[in-house]
Amino acid sequence: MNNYLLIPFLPLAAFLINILLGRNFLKEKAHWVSILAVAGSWVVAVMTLVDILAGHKINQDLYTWIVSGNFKVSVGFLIDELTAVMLIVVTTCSTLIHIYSVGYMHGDKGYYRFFAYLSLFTFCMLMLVMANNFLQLYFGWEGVGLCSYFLIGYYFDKKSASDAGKKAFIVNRFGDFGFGLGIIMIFLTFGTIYYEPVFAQAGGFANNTVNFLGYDVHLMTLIALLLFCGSIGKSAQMPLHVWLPDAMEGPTPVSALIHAATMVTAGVFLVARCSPIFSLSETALMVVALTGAITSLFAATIGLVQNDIKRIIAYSTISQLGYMFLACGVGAYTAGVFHLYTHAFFKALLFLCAGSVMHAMAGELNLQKMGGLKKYMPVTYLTMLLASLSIAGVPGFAGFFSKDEILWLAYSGPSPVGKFVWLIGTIVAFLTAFYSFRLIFLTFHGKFRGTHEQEHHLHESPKFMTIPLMLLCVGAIASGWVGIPHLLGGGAHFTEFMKPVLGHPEGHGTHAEEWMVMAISVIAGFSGIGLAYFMYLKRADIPVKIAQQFSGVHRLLFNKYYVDELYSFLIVRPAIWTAKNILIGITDAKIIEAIVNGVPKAIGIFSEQLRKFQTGRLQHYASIMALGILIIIALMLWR
Amino acid sequence: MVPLNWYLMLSAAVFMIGVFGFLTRRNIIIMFMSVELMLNGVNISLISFSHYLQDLRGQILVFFIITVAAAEAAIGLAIIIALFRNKSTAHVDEMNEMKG
Amino acid sequence: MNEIIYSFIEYFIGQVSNPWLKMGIDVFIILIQIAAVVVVALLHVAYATYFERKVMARMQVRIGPTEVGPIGLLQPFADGVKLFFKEDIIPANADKPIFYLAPVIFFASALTSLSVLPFFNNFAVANINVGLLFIFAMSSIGAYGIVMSGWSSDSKFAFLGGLRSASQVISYEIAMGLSLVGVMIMAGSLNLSEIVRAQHQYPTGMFAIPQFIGFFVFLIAALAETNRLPFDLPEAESELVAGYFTEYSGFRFAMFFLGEYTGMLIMSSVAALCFLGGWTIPQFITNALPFLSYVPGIVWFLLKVYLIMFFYYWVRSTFPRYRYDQLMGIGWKVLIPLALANIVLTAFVKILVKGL
Amino acid sequence: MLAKLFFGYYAVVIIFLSLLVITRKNPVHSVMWMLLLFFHIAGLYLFLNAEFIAAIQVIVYAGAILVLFLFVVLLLNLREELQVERFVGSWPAGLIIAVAIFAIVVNVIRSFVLAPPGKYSIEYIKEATHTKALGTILYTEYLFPFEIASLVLLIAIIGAIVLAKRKTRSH
Repeated sequence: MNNYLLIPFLPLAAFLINILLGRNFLKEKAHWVSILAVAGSWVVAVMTLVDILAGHKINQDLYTWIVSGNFKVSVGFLIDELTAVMLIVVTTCSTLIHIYSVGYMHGDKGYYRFFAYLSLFTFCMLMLVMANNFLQLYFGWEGVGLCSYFLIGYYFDKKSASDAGKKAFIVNRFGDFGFGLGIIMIFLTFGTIYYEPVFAQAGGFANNTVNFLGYDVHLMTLIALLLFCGSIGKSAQMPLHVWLPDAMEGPTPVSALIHAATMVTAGVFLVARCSPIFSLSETALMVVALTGAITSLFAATIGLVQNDIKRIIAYSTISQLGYMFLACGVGAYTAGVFHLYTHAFFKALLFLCAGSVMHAMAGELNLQKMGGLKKYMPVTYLTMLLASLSIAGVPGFAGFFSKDEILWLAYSGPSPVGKFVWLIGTIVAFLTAFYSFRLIFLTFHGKFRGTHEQEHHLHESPKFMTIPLMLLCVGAIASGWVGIPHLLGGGAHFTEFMKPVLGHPEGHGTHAEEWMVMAISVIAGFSGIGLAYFMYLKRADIPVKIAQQFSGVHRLLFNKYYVDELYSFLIVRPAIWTAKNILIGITDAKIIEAIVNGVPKAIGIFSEQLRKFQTGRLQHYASIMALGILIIIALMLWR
Repeated sequence: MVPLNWYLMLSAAVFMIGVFGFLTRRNIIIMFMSVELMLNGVNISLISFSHYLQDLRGQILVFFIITVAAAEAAIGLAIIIALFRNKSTAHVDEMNEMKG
Repeated sequence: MNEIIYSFIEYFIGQVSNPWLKMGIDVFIILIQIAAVVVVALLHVAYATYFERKVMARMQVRIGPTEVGPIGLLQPFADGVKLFFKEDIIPANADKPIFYLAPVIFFASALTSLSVLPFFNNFAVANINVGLLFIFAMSSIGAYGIVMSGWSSDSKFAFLGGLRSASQVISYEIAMGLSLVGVMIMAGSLNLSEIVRAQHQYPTGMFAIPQFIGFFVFLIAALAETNRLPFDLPEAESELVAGYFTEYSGFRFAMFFLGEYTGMLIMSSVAALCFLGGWTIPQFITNALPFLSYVPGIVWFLLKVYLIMFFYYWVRSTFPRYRYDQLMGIGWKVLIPLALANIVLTAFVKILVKGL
Repeated sequence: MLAKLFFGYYAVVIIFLSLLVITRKNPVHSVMWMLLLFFHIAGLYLFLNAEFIAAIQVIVYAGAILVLFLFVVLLLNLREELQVERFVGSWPAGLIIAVAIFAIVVNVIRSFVLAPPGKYSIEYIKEATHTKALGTILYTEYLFPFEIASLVLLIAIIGAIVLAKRKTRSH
């Protein structure tokens, strides 16, 4: 049962092979290495899942990484139910998106590089989820961040792309700073950073406080919130969400894999992984729930009015991630992970479909210039429609089950903010359905609004792209069937499966209430779809009118609540001003340069005198050496 | 029984003469020979220590010193030959190009 | 030997108790031994020249010296007398102290080596534990005599001869030393008497058979070490007149001459001691022919020494002279690797086969 | 008494020869005095029961290293050497430094205490023979330094050849 090691190291091998040999030897065949490696990982991951289902659990140290005093970290792997699910999500999405990329990236000049990075990303992500200690988790965490940076800035000759990469990187630093502090706090508190002892001992520290700047802070709350900082950054929650929409500058497979299905969900994974810590702090859970709820509402409202097809999906991702945090925040970690799992499929599918549309539109992203693509690209249309139905929570689709479970647990759970977040969740469900179908209707229905040239160019994507679409579509529909709730006659297998790791909140609602919650969310979904149908297919003039009527609100939403501008005003510009006027103007010019120029000048003057000692005569040097020995011996004698 | 001090004095004297020769002679070969003198001075003290402390490690050290002296002589004399070929002199005070 | 002399002295002057007197007697005994060895060895050297002339003559279908004494037996003495009375010429620009010293160094180093050779059982002037090394040391000192004579004569021929000789001696000394390491490993000692005894215990009775590579290398290196043909480049008549002793005449020349033949004698003795069993004969021979064990050891020793001397003459009269680069090539590229291989082989066999 | 006499002889001769070595005008004479000096040092080693080292001293130092010196001396121009000043101008400084080092070392020597003797007693060495005793330590305890010494020699050979090789005119 050691072959689980293949899971992370196959992609690593693929990365090494591609990066070393890709440019000169593999060239157009670079994808084979990566695809085979990742597919191999997938096979092993499935085998591992079977093993986990059989009740095994792996926790093994592989190699001692750092030993410093009592700080000891090794490269080790912990595979339990949560990890197994994440492995399936990561390897499945990764494999399909690798295959999709063959078609999408065809003919690109950095072909081998793209696949190398994708494989490296897969490796890092797998290291992240398979870690058995926080430092290795952090390694994977930063590794995926690095790959994300590489891949957002993949078209590095494009300024907006490289800027977006830097933005993602820098914004993530804010979150990771907190995360790092959190790990340090964990080490200080528990004396170890291995999951098992930490979680086992966490209960013993439930009521401890720590003095911070004169305030007594609840220890577990502090740790949980610091860890949550990392989650906020990585999972693009308020207020660090700004990088994710910009990250859409990367190639679409990257958006699908990294910025929808896997990396951004690492934050949720972290919260779920640390559920024993989070559960000890009501405050932290509340913060998580409210952050998730507000982010999901906030992002959903922005998504209503955007015109960039990928950005809409990006905001949708932020919103859905908010959903997952909402679930975690009310203690329903299983529901959050369940949503993570279903979301990975339909959101990856949405992105890939958007990529397919872009492929057909020759890179055009604006919704207003599309329309009527249905007849040109039926496969893309159908799969995207199914994915949208799933995200809108139409009964029977994957999204329905996970979303319903979240809402029900929020409603019935013990959390003090449960009812409030349930309300927001239901509103978001409505908004989600609305903007998703706005996207569908504007893109695929009606008349084509682009140029004649573009219309001529329209075509269905190649097989390499459509087959992954269809496969993901199966996931988008069926992946939820493992978690059909008892109410609908299912077994809630997913919840049962995850219970040993994540626990399950004690709901206290009746069946009637449960039916009601489900009905409300379904109604919200259907009314969103219906409204979109009415506004964008039946009466296409209404949106314009509304936009004019509420021009202030529309402008606010269209400009994403001016968050970027706010940050620019509050952080970026003061920082630049300080750098320019104080650091460059005073520190650099007046102080550092004076030192830098003064030192060599002084050395010059000094050495002008000193060089006279360099007579070039061997014996003079030897004499001075002998004199030195003499002095040393004399000093040792008569100290 | 000769006191160990005497040997050490002798060793120091030979070493000192070597130092003196190295610091004062102009001929580079004599300087080199002075270095050998110094090594021999040290060897004397090591051997006598070895004898008086009844510990063979001193002699091992001498063995290595002789080995290294052989290597050093080979390299050093090769350098001298190369120098002489370029400068046509064996006097160190005439080789002072490396001055500041 | 020493005991006999002691008993003689005690017979004449009674028990010796004064330590100073005892030391004086010891010194006296040593001096007698030295004198005996030097006189006998020089006599052998003298007759080695005669032997050489006879052997060479026979090989060249001549008869050699016959005039002085019966079948020319007094010829060496006639030569000695002639050289002794020749005029001693010193070149004008010679470095005189060194010119005087060079033949002395050469001759003395050769004679000193005699002191550690065990000629027969329990007889050596100095039975020291590092006897073999001592012989190496002395033979390397001999190089000084050659170089100094060549340099101090202030003559091109002598100088070239001296340089050639020095590099030749240094180079071949390595091969010679390495060729004897095999013997040292097998005997487990550097003491020549011990080496002979070890050979006597050994089944084959002499190390020449298991150490045939070493023996071969040693014989060739010995030729070069003593500047004999075909490696006599330092004194190649057709190139350098007479090499390093071109400018010497009279008695100083005689010292070089004697030194060279003494060196030959020593090399032959070392070969006899280290490879041919010295004063012993193999045990299987004495088992088969027991009467041979009554023959004194010195006889066997001299037989072996003269056998090797004969080999020297034989080589001299049959081989042409090598070119200088060929000489160096043989030394560094053939003999030293061979000797090293021999060491490795011997060491392996010694480790793998216990009790060898 | 006899031992002290012997030592006195050796000490006086060694110091005297050392002085001769560094003061001779003619390097060839220096080499000859050095040869004699090495013999005396070897004698001193014999006196200290280090017969193997004494033999090595003669074979390696006198027989190899010094011959190399002699070689190089002979290759250089000696006629000019005999005409010029033998010491550098600042020789009194060298003298002072050397004497000061000597004085300070003597000062150190005066106050030292002998450590307890080790396990290689004179009887043991006589029993096992000096060479064997030395070889046993050299090939067990000091095997690694010994191997390194062989490497040093190899490098020295190569280095000497490279350095002293005449540059060919072809390029």
